[in-house]
Amino acid sequence: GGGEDKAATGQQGEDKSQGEKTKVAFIYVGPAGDAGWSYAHDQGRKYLEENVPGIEVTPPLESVPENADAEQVLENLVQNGNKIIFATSYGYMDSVEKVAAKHPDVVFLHCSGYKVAENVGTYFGRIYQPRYLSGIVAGKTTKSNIIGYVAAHPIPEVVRGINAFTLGVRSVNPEATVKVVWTKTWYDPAKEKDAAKSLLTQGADVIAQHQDTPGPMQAAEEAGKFGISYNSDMREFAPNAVLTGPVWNWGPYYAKTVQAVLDGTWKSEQYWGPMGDGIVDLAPYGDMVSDEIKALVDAKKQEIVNGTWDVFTGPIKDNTGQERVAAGEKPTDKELLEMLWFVEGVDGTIPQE
Amino acid sequence: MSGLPLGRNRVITLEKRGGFSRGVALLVPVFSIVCAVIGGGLFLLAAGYDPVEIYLTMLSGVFGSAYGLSETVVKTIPLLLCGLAVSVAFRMQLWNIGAEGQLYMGAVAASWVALFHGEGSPVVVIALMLLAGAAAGALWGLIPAIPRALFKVNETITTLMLNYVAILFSDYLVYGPWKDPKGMNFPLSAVFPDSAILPHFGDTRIHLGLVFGLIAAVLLYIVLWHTKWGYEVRVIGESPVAARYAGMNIARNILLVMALSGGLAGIAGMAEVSGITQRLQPNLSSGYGYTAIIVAWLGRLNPFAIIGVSFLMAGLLVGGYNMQMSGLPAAIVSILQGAILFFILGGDILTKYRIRIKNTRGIEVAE
Amino acid sequence: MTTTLVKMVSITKRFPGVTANSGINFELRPGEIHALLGENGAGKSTLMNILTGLYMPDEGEIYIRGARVKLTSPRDAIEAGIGMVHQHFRLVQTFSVAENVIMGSGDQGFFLNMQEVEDKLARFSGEYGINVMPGSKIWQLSVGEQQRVEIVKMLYRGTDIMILDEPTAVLTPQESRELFATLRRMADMGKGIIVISHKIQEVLENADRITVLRDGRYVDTFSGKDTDSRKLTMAMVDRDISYGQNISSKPKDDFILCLKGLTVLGDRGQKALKSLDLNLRKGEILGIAGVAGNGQKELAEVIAGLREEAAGEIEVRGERFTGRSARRMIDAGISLIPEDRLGTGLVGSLNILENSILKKYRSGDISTGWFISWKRVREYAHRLVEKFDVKTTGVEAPVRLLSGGNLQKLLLAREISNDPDVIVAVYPVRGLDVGAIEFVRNTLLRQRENGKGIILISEELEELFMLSDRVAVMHEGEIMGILDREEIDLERVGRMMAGEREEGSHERTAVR
Amino acid sequence: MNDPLVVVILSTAVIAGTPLLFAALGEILAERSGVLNLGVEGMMLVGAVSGYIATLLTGNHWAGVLAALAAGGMMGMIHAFISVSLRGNQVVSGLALTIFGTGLSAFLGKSYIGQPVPDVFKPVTVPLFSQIPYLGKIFFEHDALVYLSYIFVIVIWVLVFKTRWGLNLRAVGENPAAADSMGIPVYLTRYISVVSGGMLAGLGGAYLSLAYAPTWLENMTAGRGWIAVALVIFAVWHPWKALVGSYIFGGVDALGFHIQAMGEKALFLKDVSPFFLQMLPYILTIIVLILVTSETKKRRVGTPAALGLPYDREER
Ligand SMILES: Nc1ncnc2c1ncn2[C@@H]1O[C@H](COP(=O)(O)OP(=O)(O)OP(=O)(O)O)[C@@H](O)[C@H]1O
Ligand SMILES: Nc1ncnc2c1ncn2[C@@H]1O[C@H](COP(=O)(O)OP(=O)(O)OP(=O)(O)O)[C@@H](O)[C@H]1O
Ligand SMILES: [Mg+2]
Ligand SMILES: [Mg+2]
Repeated sequence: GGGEDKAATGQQGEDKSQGEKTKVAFIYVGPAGDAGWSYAHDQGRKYLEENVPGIEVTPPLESVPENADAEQVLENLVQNGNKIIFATSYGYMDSVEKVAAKHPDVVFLHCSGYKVAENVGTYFGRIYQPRYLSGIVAGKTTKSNIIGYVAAHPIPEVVRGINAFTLGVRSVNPEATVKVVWTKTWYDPAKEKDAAKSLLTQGADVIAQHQDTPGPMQAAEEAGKFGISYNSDMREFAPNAVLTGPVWNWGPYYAKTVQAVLDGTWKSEQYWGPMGDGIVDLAPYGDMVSDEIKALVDAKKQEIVNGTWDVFTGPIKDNTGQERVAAGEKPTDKELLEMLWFVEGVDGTIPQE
Repeated sequence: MSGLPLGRNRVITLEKRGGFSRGVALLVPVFSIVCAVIGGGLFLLAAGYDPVEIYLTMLSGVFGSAYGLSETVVKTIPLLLCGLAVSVAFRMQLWNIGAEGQLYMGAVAASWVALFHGEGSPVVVIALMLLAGAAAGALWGLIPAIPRALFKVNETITTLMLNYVAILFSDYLVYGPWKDPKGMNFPLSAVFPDSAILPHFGDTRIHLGLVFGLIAAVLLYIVLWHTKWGYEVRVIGESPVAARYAGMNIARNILLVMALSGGLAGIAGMAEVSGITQRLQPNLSSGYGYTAIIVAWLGRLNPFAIIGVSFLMAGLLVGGYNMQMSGLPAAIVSILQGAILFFILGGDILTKYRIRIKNTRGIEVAE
Repeated sequence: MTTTLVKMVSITKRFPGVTANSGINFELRPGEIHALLGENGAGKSTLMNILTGLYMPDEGEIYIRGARVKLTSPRDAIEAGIGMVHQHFRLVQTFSVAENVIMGSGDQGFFLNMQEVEDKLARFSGEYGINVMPGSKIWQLSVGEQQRVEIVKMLYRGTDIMILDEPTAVLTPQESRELFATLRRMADMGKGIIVISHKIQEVLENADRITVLRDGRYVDTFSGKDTDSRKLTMAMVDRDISYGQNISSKPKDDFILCLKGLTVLGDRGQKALKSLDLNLRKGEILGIAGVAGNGQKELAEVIAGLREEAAGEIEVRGERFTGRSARRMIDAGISLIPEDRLGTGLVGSLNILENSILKKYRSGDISTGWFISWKRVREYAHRLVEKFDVKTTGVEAPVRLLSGGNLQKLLLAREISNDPDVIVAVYPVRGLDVGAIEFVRNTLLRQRENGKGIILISEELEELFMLSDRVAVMHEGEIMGILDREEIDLERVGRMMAGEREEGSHERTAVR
Repeated sequence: MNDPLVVVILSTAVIAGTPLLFAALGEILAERSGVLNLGVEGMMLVGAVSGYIATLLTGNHWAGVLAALAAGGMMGMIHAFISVSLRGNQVVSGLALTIFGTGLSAFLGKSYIGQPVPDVFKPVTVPLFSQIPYLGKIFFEHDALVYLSYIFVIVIWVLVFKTRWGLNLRAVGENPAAADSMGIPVYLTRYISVVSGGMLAGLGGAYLSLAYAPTWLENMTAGRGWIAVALVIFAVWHPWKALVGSYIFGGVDALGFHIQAMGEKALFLKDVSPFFLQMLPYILTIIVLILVTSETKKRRVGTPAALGLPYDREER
C-alpha cells in the first residue's frame, strides 16, 4: 500500500532538500480535552507547530489505550511516514520498545519511562521541584497543620511528588503532616472532589493533588480552604482557593528536541528536565499568597534553578523513622525514579502488599 | 401508529416478510453496511470533511497493507473469543455483561502460571496457562451464575459489578505483589519467560490465540448444533418452560453455560497477556468484553457469523485510529462509529420487514 | 326498524403467504347474538381483529351504524363502541382486576381513584350478574375469572358491539351456560354480540344468526332457528365427521399409576391438591371432570414430575416414584400432553426436527455418546410427520408457523412415539376444530386399545363421557367421586363439580 | 467540621448519588415502558456538555439545565426511533448510543475545554428543614438540583403508580398487546418515556458539569451511566429504591475515601488496600441484590414483562 511506499522513500531520503517535511506524531493516553495531562501535551504540540518550521505534525492520536492498541498505533504512524514520535504516557513503554526496535530510522521519545535505545529517548520533567516549592506555600498557609493530598495511583512518580511536597511543607512547618488519599483514577472530577472532601473532613485546610481535573480544587474552594493545583493554572476554577501549583510546559522541550533531530544533533538520552529548563514551573500565585511566602519560595527556587541544591538532599527519614538518605547525600536518578516509600510527615500508606 | 403518515392518503408501513430467502439474508447486511457508509459519509460531509478521503484512509489502513490487515486480525482475536463467550450465554438468555471481568481474571490466572511456573517446555507452560485462564474465567462466570441459578438473581447487574471487581483485583496485583522488582516500581508484572509466550505467525503480532478463537468457534458450533448438551442449551434458551417439561436441568445448565462463557472470555485474557503484552499490566483490555456484546448481537449469536463480525468490528476500531491520523478528531471517529452501528441496526429491519407505501383511500371515512 | 350496527363489505386481508380474509361480508344487528363459525384458520379472528382496528384490511369497507369508518387503531374502534375479548386474553398479569379494567380509559381523572373504580365494578356485578374481585391480581385468577375481567373491561367502556373470540373454549358447561345467559341479557339491552366458536351445538343453542367462514372466504349466514348441525358442519368442512366411541375391550386390572394421599401446593402457595387418591389401570381412560382451576393443572404437573409433592406418594407400576424429577418420570414412561402446546409442549422457534426429539434426544436411537445424529433425527421426524399426517412446509420450518391442529398432531405424534405407559392429556382438544378433534380423540382411543393408561383432563363433559372408562370429578383439589362408565350421569357429575361429595363412589383401591 | 462523620459521609453520599439518581429515574421511565436503554452513559455526557455550553453562553445555569434536558431528549429520540419505530435491537442501539454520545459530547465541547462555568449551582440551605438534627445536614444543605431530584423522585413515583398515565405506561411495558387493544398508544407512550428518560439522563450529566464538579471535561461521567442502568435493576424499577441505591453507591465510595483519610483512626480498616476499598460499592451491590431478590420474586414485582421486546401489532 501507499503507506509503505512513503515510508520506504522516507528511509532513503537522507537529504530532505525538496521541501519534504519531516513528519512528527503524538499519541495521548486521554482525550486532548481532558484539561489535564494530555491537554498539557497538546499545548506543547501546538507550540511546536508554531515554532519549528519544516515539519508536518500529524494530527495527534487521542485516547490510545496503554495496551496492545498502542503498538499498532505506533507502527501505523511509522508506516505513515512519521519520523519523530512522542509517546506521552508511561504505559506505552513496552510498545515503544518493540516498535522502535523494528524501525531504527525513526526517533521515538517516550515520556516518563526508563527504557532507552539508539533511537529511543525518554523525557520527563523534575516536577518534584515545583512540587517542593508548592509545599512551602502550603506549609506556610496551613493553620490546622493538616494538608490533604489527593493522589491517583501508587506509582513512583506520584509518590515522589508527595514526598517532595511534604519535604517542602516540613521545611517551613515541621509540625504539619500530609494526609494521602488514593483515588485509583487519574480522571474523574467528581470522585476526586469527594476524596478531597474526605480530607477536608479530617481537618485538612490545604488540598494538594496529583490528579488531572480541578475537582479537588473545587472542593477546597467550596469549603473555604486552600488548594495546590496540578498540570495547569487552575485558578479560574477555584479563584479563592488555588495558591499555586506545579505545571508542565512541554512546548519548548518539544521544539528543541525536534529541532535537534532535524539538525541531526539528537542523541538518545534520558532527559529529566529540571526547573531551570522551564519544562516545569509553578503556576501563578493566587492573590492570597503573601509576599513573604513568595520571597521564601523564590529564594528556594533560585537554589534549585542554579543547581546548588535539590529537593531530596539528605538527611531524609521515611515515615517509619528509618533514615533513607544520609545527611548531605543525594539519591541517584534511578533511586528517585523507583521511589516507593513515604518521607516522614506523610500520613498514609502505599498499597503494595 | 403502525405507519408513518406520508401525504394525505398514504402511509409508509412495515410489512412482515413471510420468511426470506438466503439471498435476502445475505443482501440485507450488505445493504445495511452500504447505508451505514452513506449515512456516515453525509455526516462527515456535514462536519466539513471529505468522506471519500476519510474512508480511503480507513480502508487502506485496515485492508490496504499486510500490516494493517494483520493488526485487524490481532484485534479480532479478543473480540472473537469474547463474542463467542457472550453469545453462548445470550443463547440461554443469560445476559452476561461480564466478559470484560472474566477476561481479566483469565489474564490474571495465566499470568500466575507464567510468572511463577513459567519455566519449562513451552507446550506444557502454554497449555497450563490456557487451562488456568479458562478455569479462572469460568470461575468468575460461575460466581454470578450460582445466585442466578438458585435464586434468580439478575445476572446483568452482578456480572457488570464483577467487572469492576476483577479489574481492581488485577490492578491490585500489578501495583502490589506481582510488580516487577526490576521494573523501577512501575505497575507492571515482570515479562513472561519465553516459554510462556504464544508463538506468532511470521513477524506479525498475530498469535496462536487466533487459532484458539477459530477452534472455539468451530467447537462451539459443533457443541451447539450437534451435541445433546448444545441441544439442551438451545431449548432452554428458547423456552425454559418447555425445557423443564422435557426434563432438562435448567439450574445445572445455567452453571455450565456461564462457566463456558466465562472460560472463553478467560482464554481471551490468557491470549492477550501471553500473545500481546507478555506481562500482566493495567488497561489490558480496550473494552473487548463490552464490544463483544455488539459483536454477538450483530452475529446473531452464530459462531461463524461472529468470526466475520468480529473481524469487521476490529476493522472499524483499527480504522478509527487511521482516521484520526488523517485528521479526523477522535470525537468524530466515535460519532461515526456510533452512526455506523445505528445504520446497520436500521438496515437490519429489512430482513424482517418490507417497506411498503400504502394507499389508505380505500378505507377512508366518507365525510 | 332494523338498523345494522356493523356492516363489513368485501374485506380482504393478506398475510405473507396466506390470504386470511378474502372478500368477506358480514353484518351485525342490534339485539342479536351472531355466531361466527369456521375451522381453525378460517379467518374468524382476523376478520374481528380488523373490526377492532388491530389489523388494517387491504381492501374493503366498514360501516358502523350506517356511517363509513376508517379504523386505524383499537382506539378508533373503542370510540365507535366496539370491544373484543381476544382468544388469548389481553390482560396485564401483574395488574389488579380494576387496573386492567381502567387502563387506557379516559374516564378517570389524572390521578387514579381506585376506590371509585371498585365501587363502579361492584355496581356492574349487580347489573349484569358478573362477579369479579376488583383487588385481585390477574395471575391469581382462574381462566374463567380472567375471561370475566375481559367482559367487564368491555362493559366498563360502554361497548355496544361486543366480540368474543372462542369464549367457551376455556369454560365448563355451567360457566358456558352462564356466559350465554349474560350475553343474552346484554343483547336484550340492545347490544350487538359476536361470538366466535367451533362448537356447533353451542352455537345452535345460543345464536340468533350464524355466519360461516371457510378458508378465508364467506360461506353463508344461517338463522339459528332454521338450521341444524349437519348443515353447519357441511358448510364449515365440506364433509361428514364421525367420532370414535369407547366401546371395545375392558381395562385390565393391574394399576400402573397410583397416587396416594397426594398433597400439592399451587403457584400461590395454596393447597391445590388435598390428600388425593387416584389409580390408573392399563388400557383405561380415566377422565377428570371439574371446573378449570380446581387442581387439574397441578395434578398433571405432579404426575409429570414438574411439581413437588408436599405430602403423599406416587407409584408407577407398583414402584415408589415420589419426588422424582421430570426426567425420571419421562424415563418411567409417563407422558404429558400439556395444555399449552406452543411454549410448553413445543418450542416455537425451533423446527420440527428439533421439536420431535424434545424428550428423545438422550436416547440411543437418536444420539451416540455426546452427539446427536441429525440423520437419524431426520428419518424419525419424517416418520412422525407422515404417520400423523402433520401438514407442514418442511421439517426445517419453525413450528411456530404450524397451525394449531398441526401443532397438536405433532405433539401427539412425538409423545405417542415414545411409547409411554401413561399419558396425561390436558385439554387436548381445546381450540381445535372438528376435524382436528376427531383426530385427537381417535388417537387417544387407539392408545387405550394398546393398553396404555390415559388420564384425560377435559372441560367437555360430553367428550369425557364418550371416551372415559371412569370419570373422577375434582373440586378444590379433592376428588368428589369417581363414576364408572355405566354410572355416569350428568346430574351427578354436575353436583360433584359444584362441590357435593358422593361418599360411595370413591377410589376403592385403598382397601384392596 | 464538627458534624459526626456519619453525617458528613451521608451528606456526600447524597451529592455523589444525585447524578446516578437522575439517570436511574430516567431509565426507570424507559424500562417501565418496555424499552431497555443502555445508552445512558452517552446521554449523560451529551447532557453534561450541553448544560455546560449553554451556561457558558448565557451565563445562567438554568439555561444549562434546559439545554441538558433538550440534548438528552434528542438522544432519547434517536434510541426511540431505532428501537421503537424500526424495531431494532435495543441492546446494540443503546451501546451504539453510548459510543455516539461520547464522541458527540467531545466534539461539541472541544472549543470550551478548561473554561470554568460562570454560574454554578451552589448549596442553598432549606429553611426549617435544615434545622432537623442530622437529617437537615444530610438532605437539606445542598444545591437546587439535589432538591429537584427529590421532587422528581416524588413526581415520578406518583406519576408511575398513582396516575392514569402511569398505569398506561406500566401496561405498555408489561403487555403492549393488551395496552394496544385498550386504545393505549404503545409507540407514543414508549417515545414519551424514552425521550423523557433521556432528558433525565441529560440532567444527570449536567449535574456533574454544573454542580458536582462544575466544568466540562471529556468523558467526565466516568462510567456513571452504567452504574445507573444497574441501579434500576437493583431498585426493582421503583423511584424510591433508586434513591436509596444511588445514595448507597455514592456513599460507599465516599466511605472508602474517608477510611483512607482517617488513617490510624480507621483502626484495622486502615490496612485494607485502597484497591479493595474501591471494590466495596460493587460487592455491596451484589450482596444487597441477592438479599432483596427473593423478596421481590415473592411479590411478583420485577422486570417489566415486555422489556427489550419490540412491539409489532400484527406479530403473532
Ligand atoms: N406468524 C405467522 N407467520 C407466518 N405464517 C403463519 C404464521 N402463523 C401461521 N402461519 C401460517 O398460517 C397457516 C395457518 O395457521 P393457523 O394456525 O390459523 O392454522 P389453521 O388453518 O387453523 O389449521 P388447523 O386447523 O390445523 O388449526 C399455518 O400453516 C402457517 O403456514
Ligand atoms: N398476524 C398474522 N400473521 C400472519 N398470519 C396470520 C396472522 N394472523 C392470522 N394469520 C393467518 O391468517 C389465517 C386466518 O387466521 P385466523 O386467526 O383469523 O383464523 P381463525 O379462524 O381465527 O382460526 P382459529 O379457529 O384457529 O382461531 C391463518 O392462516 C393464520 O395463520
Ligand atoms: Mg388455528
Ligand atoms: Mg382465531
